[in-house]
Amino acid sequence: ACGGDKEETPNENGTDEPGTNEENNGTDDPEEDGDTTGFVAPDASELHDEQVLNLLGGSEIPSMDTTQATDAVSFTVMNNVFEGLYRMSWENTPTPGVAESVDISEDGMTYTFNLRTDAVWSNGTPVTANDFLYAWKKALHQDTLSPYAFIMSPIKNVNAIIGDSDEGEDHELYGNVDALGVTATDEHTLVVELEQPTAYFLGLTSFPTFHPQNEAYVTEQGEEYGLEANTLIYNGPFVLSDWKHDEGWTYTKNPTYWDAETVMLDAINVKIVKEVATGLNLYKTGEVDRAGLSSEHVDTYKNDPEYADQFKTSKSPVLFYLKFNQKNEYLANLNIRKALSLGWDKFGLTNEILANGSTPAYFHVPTDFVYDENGEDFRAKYGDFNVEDKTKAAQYWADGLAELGTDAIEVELLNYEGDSARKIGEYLKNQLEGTLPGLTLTISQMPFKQKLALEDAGDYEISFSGWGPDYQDPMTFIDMWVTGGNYNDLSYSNAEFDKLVTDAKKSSDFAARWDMLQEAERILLEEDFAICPMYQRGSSYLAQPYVKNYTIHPFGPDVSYKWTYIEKH
Amino acid sequence: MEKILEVKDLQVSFDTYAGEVQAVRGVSFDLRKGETLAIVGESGSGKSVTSKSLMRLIPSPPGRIKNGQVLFEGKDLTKLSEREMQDIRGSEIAMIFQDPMTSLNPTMTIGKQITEGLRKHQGLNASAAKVRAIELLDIVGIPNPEIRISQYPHQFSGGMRQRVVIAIALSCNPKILIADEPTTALDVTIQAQILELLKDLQEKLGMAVIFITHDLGVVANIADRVAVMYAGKIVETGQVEEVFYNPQHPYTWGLLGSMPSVDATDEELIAIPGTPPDLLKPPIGDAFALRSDYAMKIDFEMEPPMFKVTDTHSAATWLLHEDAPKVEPPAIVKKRMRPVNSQAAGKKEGAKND
Amino acid sequence: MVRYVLGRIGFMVVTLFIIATLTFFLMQTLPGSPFNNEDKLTDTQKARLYAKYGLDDPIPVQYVKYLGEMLRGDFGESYQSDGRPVTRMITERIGPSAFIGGQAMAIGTFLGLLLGIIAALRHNTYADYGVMVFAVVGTSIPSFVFAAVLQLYFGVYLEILPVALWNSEAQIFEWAYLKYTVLPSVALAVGVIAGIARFMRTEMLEVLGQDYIITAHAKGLSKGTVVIKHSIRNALIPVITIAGPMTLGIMTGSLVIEKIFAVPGLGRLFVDSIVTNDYTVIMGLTMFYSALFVAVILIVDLLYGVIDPRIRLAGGKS
Amino acid sequence: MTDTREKLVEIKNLKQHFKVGRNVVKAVDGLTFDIYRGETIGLVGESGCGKSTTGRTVIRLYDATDGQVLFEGEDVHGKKSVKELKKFNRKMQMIFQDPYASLNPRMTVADIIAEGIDIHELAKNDQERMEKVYELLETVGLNREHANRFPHEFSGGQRQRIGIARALAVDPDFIIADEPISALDVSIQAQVVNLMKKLQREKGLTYLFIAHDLSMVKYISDRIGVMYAGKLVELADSEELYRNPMHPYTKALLSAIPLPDPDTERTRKRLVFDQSQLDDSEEPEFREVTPDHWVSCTTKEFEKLKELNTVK
Amino acid sequence: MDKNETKITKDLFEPANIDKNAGEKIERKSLTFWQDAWIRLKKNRGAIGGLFVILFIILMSLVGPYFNSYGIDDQNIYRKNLPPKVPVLESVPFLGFAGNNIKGEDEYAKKYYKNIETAKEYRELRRIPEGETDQTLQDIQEFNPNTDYFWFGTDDLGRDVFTRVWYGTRISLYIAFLVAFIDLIIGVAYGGVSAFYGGRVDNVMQRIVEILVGIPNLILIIFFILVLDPGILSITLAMVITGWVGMSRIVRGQILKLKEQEFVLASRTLGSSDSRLIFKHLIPNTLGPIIITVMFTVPGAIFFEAFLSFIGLGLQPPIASLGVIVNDGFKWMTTYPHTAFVGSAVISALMISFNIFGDGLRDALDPKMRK
Ligand SMILES: Nc1ncnc2c1ncn2[C@@H]1O[C@H](COP(=O)(O)OP(=O)(O)OP(=O)(O)O)[C@@H](O)[C@H]1O
Ligand SMILES: Nc1ncnc2c1ncn2[C@@H]1O[C@H](COP(=O)(O)OP(=O)(O)OP(=O)(O)O)[C@@H](O)[C@H]1O
Ligand SMILES: [Mg+2]
Ligand SMILES: [Mg+2]
Repeated sequence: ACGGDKEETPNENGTDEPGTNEENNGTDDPEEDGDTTGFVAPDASELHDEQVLNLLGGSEIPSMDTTQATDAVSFTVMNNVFEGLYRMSWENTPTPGVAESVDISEDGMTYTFNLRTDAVWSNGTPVTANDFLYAWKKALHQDTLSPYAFIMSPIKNVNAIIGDSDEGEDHELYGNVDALGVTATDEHTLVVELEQPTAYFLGLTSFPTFHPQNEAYVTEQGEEYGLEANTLIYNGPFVLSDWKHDEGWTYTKNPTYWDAETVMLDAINVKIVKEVATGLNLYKTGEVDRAGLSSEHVDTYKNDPEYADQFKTSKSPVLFYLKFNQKNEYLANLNIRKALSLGWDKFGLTNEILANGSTPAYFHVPTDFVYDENGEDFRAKYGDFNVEDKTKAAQYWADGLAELGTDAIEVELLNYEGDSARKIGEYLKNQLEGTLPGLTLTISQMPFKQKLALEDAGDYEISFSGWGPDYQDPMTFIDMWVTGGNYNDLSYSNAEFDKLVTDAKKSSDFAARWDMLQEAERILLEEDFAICPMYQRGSSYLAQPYVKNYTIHPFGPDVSYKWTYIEKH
Repeated sequence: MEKILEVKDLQVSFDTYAGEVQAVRGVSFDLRKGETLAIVGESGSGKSVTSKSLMRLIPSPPGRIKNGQVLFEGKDLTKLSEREMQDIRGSEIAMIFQDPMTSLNPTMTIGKQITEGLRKHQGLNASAAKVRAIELLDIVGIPNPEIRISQYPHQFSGGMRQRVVIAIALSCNPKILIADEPTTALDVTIQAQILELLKDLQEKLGMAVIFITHDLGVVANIADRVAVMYAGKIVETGQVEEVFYNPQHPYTWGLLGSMPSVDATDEELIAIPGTPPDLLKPPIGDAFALRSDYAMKIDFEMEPPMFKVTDTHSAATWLLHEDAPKVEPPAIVKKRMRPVNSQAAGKKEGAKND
Repeated sequence: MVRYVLGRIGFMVVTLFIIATLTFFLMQTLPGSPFNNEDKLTDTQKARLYAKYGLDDPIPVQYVKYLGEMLRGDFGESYQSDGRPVTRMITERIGPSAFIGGQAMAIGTFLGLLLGIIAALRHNTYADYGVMVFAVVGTSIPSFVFAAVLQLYFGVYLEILPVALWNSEAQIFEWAYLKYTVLPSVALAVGVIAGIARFMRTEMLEVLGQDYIITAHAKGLSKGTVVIKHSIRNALIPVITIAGPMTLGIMTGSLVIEKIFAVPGLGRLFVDSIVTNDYTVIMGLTMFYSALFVAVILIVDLLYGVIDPRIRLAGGKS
Repeated sequence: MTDTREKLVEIKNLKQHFKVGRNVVKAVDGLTFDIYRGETIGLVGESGCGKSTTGRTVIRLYDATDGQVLFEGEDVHGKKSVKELKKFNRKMQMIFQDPYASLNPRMTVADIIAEGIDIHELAKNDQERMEKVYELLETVGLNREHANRFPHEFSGGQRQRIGIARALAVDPDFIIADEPISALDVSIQAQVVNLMKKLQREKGLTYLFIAHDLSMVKYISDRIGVMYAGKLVELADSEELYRNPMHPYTKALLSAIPLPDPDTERTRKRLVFDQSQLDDSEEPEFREVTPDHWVSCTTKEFEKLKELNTVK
Repeated sequence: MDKNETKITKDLFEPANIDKNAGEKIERKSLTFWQDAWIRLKKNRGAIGGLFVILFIILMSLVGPYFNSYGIDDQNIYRKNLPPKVPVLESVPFLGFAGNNIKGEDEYAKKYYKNIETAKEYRELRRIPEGETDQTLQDIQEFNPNTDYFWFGTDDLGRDVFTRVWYGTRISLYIAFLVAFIDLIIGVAYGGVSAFYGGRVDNVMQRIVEILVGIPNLILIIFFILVLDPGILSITLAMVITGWVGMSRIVRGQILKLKEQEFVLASRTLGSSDSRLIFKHLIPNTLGPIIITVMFTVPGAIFFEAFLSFIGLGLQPPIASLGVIVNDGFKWMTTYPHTAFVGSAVISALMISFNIFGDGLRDALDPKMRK
């Protein structure tokens, strides 16, 4: 599954770091505490009488139409009230959802899903293969094109239909959703043909864009569909029983869910609170069971015995880094980039400034994100790149200046808006200017949208950016930087790197592909210093210990409540 | 004659940033039933402060009555409680102010403003008070009182407003009416009407009036007796004829001489030179001495006492001291002087009291 | 009178039209697109989304369309909450904002007037100084500081009032509903109390020095009567001038309070829409606020007439 | 007699209408009279009858709605260059009513008085300018120490004299005095009136003296005009006007002036003016009933007045 | 009567020779309007206190940042969030200058021991043997709890709050005065022109103002900051965009009133030009209300800038205003209250002083208060 806009949304409420929409209050923070792995249904005696979970939400649900949603809040809600063919388990592996099983062809190009017959919508109608076909085509149709349509691109003809093929809109299949490589052979069988073998496809089907929609119901509701709790029907573990805009929403257990007996929570109340301090105060007064912390609070709670069993930190596969735009004559110089990469204290940044479980990043593909067949982390091979070293940095700097024939350089750092981004910017400026004589780093803080617009236009020098995975594969990080790539606004180009990426995309040999991607990452960082990884995001929060099995996913929709329960307390 | 009000050595001061302003510095006079006493004097001489003090309406702070008694039918008003004073105001003693434009509440119908006092002092109910208010408006000569009563002050002209103010003052049949320059802001023709009205009403209702003005013409018109104030003191007092036809104080001379008489055009008017003294530091001796052509050395050393000219007429000037040289008043004043038959004045008063 | 009101309404419409135009073109200058995951979209996809929302029309065309729809009370649909009509989003959130704002205004005006009157009547005494100190401090300390302190003290420390949140489930004047409104209203009201108290004091002092007050005293009315019947009403007239803008300040300024107390109101929607470039919502809210603004100004003017008969009959000439 | 007098100012059918909202206030509505060199002409009338407006329109503080003001035969109104206007400004000056409002509180007395000198560049240097100021101060009975003080330090009478000094600074021929003494205390009024008389004697000034205090007007004026509702109702030699008022309004006005004489006051009869006393059969016109005695009247009234006065 | 009762003798009745002109003499010392106002102001103890505080703060904003060796951006994150500690005063327990945190622990010592741990951790992570060192280790070890004194403590990047607060004050004052100044220029010009020319000009100009006032100003300001980048200038301009209206109204009201005053008419009869009328007569007499308005604009702008910081539209680093500092400190308030406290104290002191001083000034300049 592939996370939404895990990266850089502005952080309007002062959480610790430039975060994402869903990250605001730690409602949806990934956690590492052992209680999510190895799910064993609890004994009834362990259950608290009232199976109600109280949570904070960072924002209003922007959309409840799976084909239109783009944000983590929506995805999370959808993940709990709808269900796709597969669902991400508490162990972050794909488990059967509406599909009871799947047959994968030898060549890995055709998936035949067998839908379970007891899956029904909350209005009683069965969930059928057509519901999927309808929703998917809707997502790809020009009139209702999903901003997330690209996530379907592993499926045959998707790129052509949405105009993302080499021929673009000239492709003969452009706009023709009927050419989609998916067929509903009967009510309960869905055959999906892929463009090329895609290892992570099964997981991908849990992503909300792949969720089904009931055509009859949607048509009946028309414009109103998805706007209110009662203009929706559900097929997931919960239904949205109440949705008060900007105030909060309530899930209640869905009695018609095929796996209802697994679901233990009766209700989940989510209240929208944007101010971290307010959320914390609500937590302290027992109004909510979880609350995110920003770094200023970490010191207070980390070592406070009263909160010893409630303070938690976690790490997610979201990476923050500096982009060096090589259109800039100084940044085109390798030595300058090296100096800027090595000349500041990453340890200090994560240890002192963020202090929330974030770790210094000496890599592009995050740790604890992807593993090879033997379960070995992608990182294991090369370990750390670009470890800071101010002495060396100063040397590179001097060399770079000599090459450029100047003794002073002024560059601008494009930064996120928000307090913690501001702090990071100030820190970088101070660190780099201290290490690299002659450097003037100016900082320009921009609202998120404007920052994106500038980046998109390549109109920046250095930019503090972040990226979260769309799917569980190193490629989601690596292929950003191919020459002319959609997200490569660095003007970075390395033929060798490009070749490795292209080859890896075509390769069906897992090990070889792995090597190629690792090599590409090495080139990107160690040779070209194209970007400067800063840190892998962590977060800290307070959570009541009696909340068990609060399942957090590193990508895709953030949380599943399907297995969560309240322990006796 | 029965004294209805007796003021004894009234002293009023204001505590200001700059220091103590001694606005009234020992004023004594009395008022008899049914008569009209006019107080004249230069601007700032303490006329208004005196009159407000009688009603205990001096804003305090900064003002305070330092000394003196105000005996109204034997009661010393300066000693009464605020509550008791409220019962006197409006019902026993009423007051009219100079500016009809500002002395009515702009956001209240004039009917309400008239009936307020009636309801408080005479315990009338709303409808009875209204009937009486209409009657009062009629008395002061406002046409269509039934309609006018529910209008607001801004719908009235200046003269009409002053009539309304008079109606308010008269509403409870007060024994004393204090009118502080009630016509200064009005046109002469309207002034004349208001004066007629006041005289008329006084005759009908038999109240005593203290009339404050600096227009000697008005004094001549309305007063039975006159008190001339200068720098917080009364410097001359007497029957109106006595003061106009036989003035004794140089300041009174100055006042009279500064007005052209009807028939004379060529003679120079008397211009009193200089400016009135600063009451922050009142001069020692005769406060007028500095501006007087007749100043003597003693004027700068000692304050003149009130010298009696006749039983009813006295003036505070050393010129009346036996040792003082005889001086001639200025020509323009002298021309007016003539022997006064104080008998005549008394007679007129007697006639009024019938 | 009717003619006057009609004239004013006409002018209101013109004002709103100009504001609409102004905001529309200002909006065009905002960088960035309204689409959420813009960075993940290819250029063609973006182009398609633009086409879908009509954003690729020439600006004059968009403008005319916008005006046309606005006249029908339609402010379009939110980009962020896909397809949700802006008008509906606004109406959903008016309640809490209006309740808190109204309550704050009510508390603020009442206490402000009371304090102002007391200060004026006790001019140059400790009561007066006390009110003045409160007024200066009240206008000097930002409302968010008050809000945070109130939340910590009454919510976390004393636990007698909810820390934050809202209960739209409850009946509007039940305690279950009201208790959530207390702290935000009080936090908002502090500034109002201070501002009005200060102004009222000045006006009362002014009025108390007027001739008609002396006249009223000369009638023998008691102090209380003079204050209540003669002074307050006259002192109120100028106070109304600031009460109008203050109401609006509260309506627009409540965004900080709404954020701190997690109130599902308009202020929060406004901040969100700005952060996410949700054009239609920004425009809708701006027009809504502007209309409110202009309406309040009109109401204040009409209120003048009620309180001040001079204006009522002069036909509202100011 | 008429022949020897030189007309300094001729006012012809002067009108000044103000727009107030939708209404038009006819503040001055067709005035015609002449002012002769060296005389003082008084203008009286009730408040709001247009006296000040007349004065201000004559000196072109307001642009006339209609009519002409000829000064030494030249029209003051109508298109004028800055230079031409300045010429009038030197010859015509004004003294104002309110001694508190008529002096700029932020300027020293010297600067106030010298303003005309500065504008018309009448002094070659600073020293000459100050000399002139001192001279003017002495002329109005103040002394040179006063030059550097500010208006608020002076009493009303002193301020009024400063105002006069300011007007005199440009050596005018004609001075419009708009109620110069109304705001002053009785005892102080004489200061100003005496001064004005003295100046007229010494400098041959011509005055338009506006007031509502008839006794003072009579004292100072050679001729008096009585205004009512924007129109002149009577104009005559002052003695003549007093002795023989013809218009009912003038009669009422005269009867209303309080005189500082208790005996006369007690016996006087007040007349009340009532619009209905007038003949409204036709528009009244301004006619000369006896030589130099003008009254606004209808033909009928005119005949009657003529008769009455010739019989006498 | 007089204390020393003089004997009445005949010679006392001789005419006194008094100077006829003495009556015209003015006894009191000559005072200009401003001197007079100053005397009045001086008597108002509150206002003088306010003025004193304002001047003190202005002075500190100019020299405060140079009082110690720390620069405004001398970061060392390994000494962050230290509470205030002042030599000498540290030994007076209740003053709160002993470097103790809100729990009363010696934060300086705590930080020292924590840094020893951090250094160890870092050595392990980087595999730096004991005895060797690098820049980061030096940074960690730089802080010395015995010799380092931070008078107002340090902030979250280990910068000296004393230095920063005064620097922030300087920026805030700068913005505020700039706003006041631009408001003044536009407001006076607009209000002046509108009132002076009156009639149709006034009508049109006032309609424009009405429209401007019809737009909720917060919205306008936010717009403006979004369109421009949030810097000193754009924040200033944003505040000015509707801010001048207040000034223009005051000026217009005053000039409309003054225009009809007789001294202005007098000047016109003397033939003065428009510019003379404006600069000699109208403006000087409007100065009082103008100054008072400025006095209230300044704290308003400081306040508003702080508000903008709070909603995230504040200044960009490295520029820090008081608003930015307080807003930053505000987040730490429950743990490290010192930054928020010091910053708020300065803002509040400024606001209160300006308000009190403004009130005093109004009393001193308001002609109604003059006799
Ligand atoms: N509230 C006050 N504070 C300070 N001084 C005052 C106050 N009221 C009056 N005075 C002073 O008292 C003195 C007398 O004033 P008062 O009003 O009685 O004069 P007046 O004779 O009525 O003058 P006018 O003819 O102008 O009405 C003046 O010097 C005045 O300045
Ligand atoms: N600038 C103006 N705009 C509108 N109306 C005016 C203006 N100036 C004067 N008026 C009106 O014109 C009429 C005549 O006013 P004017 O001031 O000339 O009277 P006045 O005889 O001088 O009265 P007063 O004795 O009170 O000074 C009044 O009704 C007044 O309201
Ligand atoms: Mg008085
Ligand atoms: Mg006039």
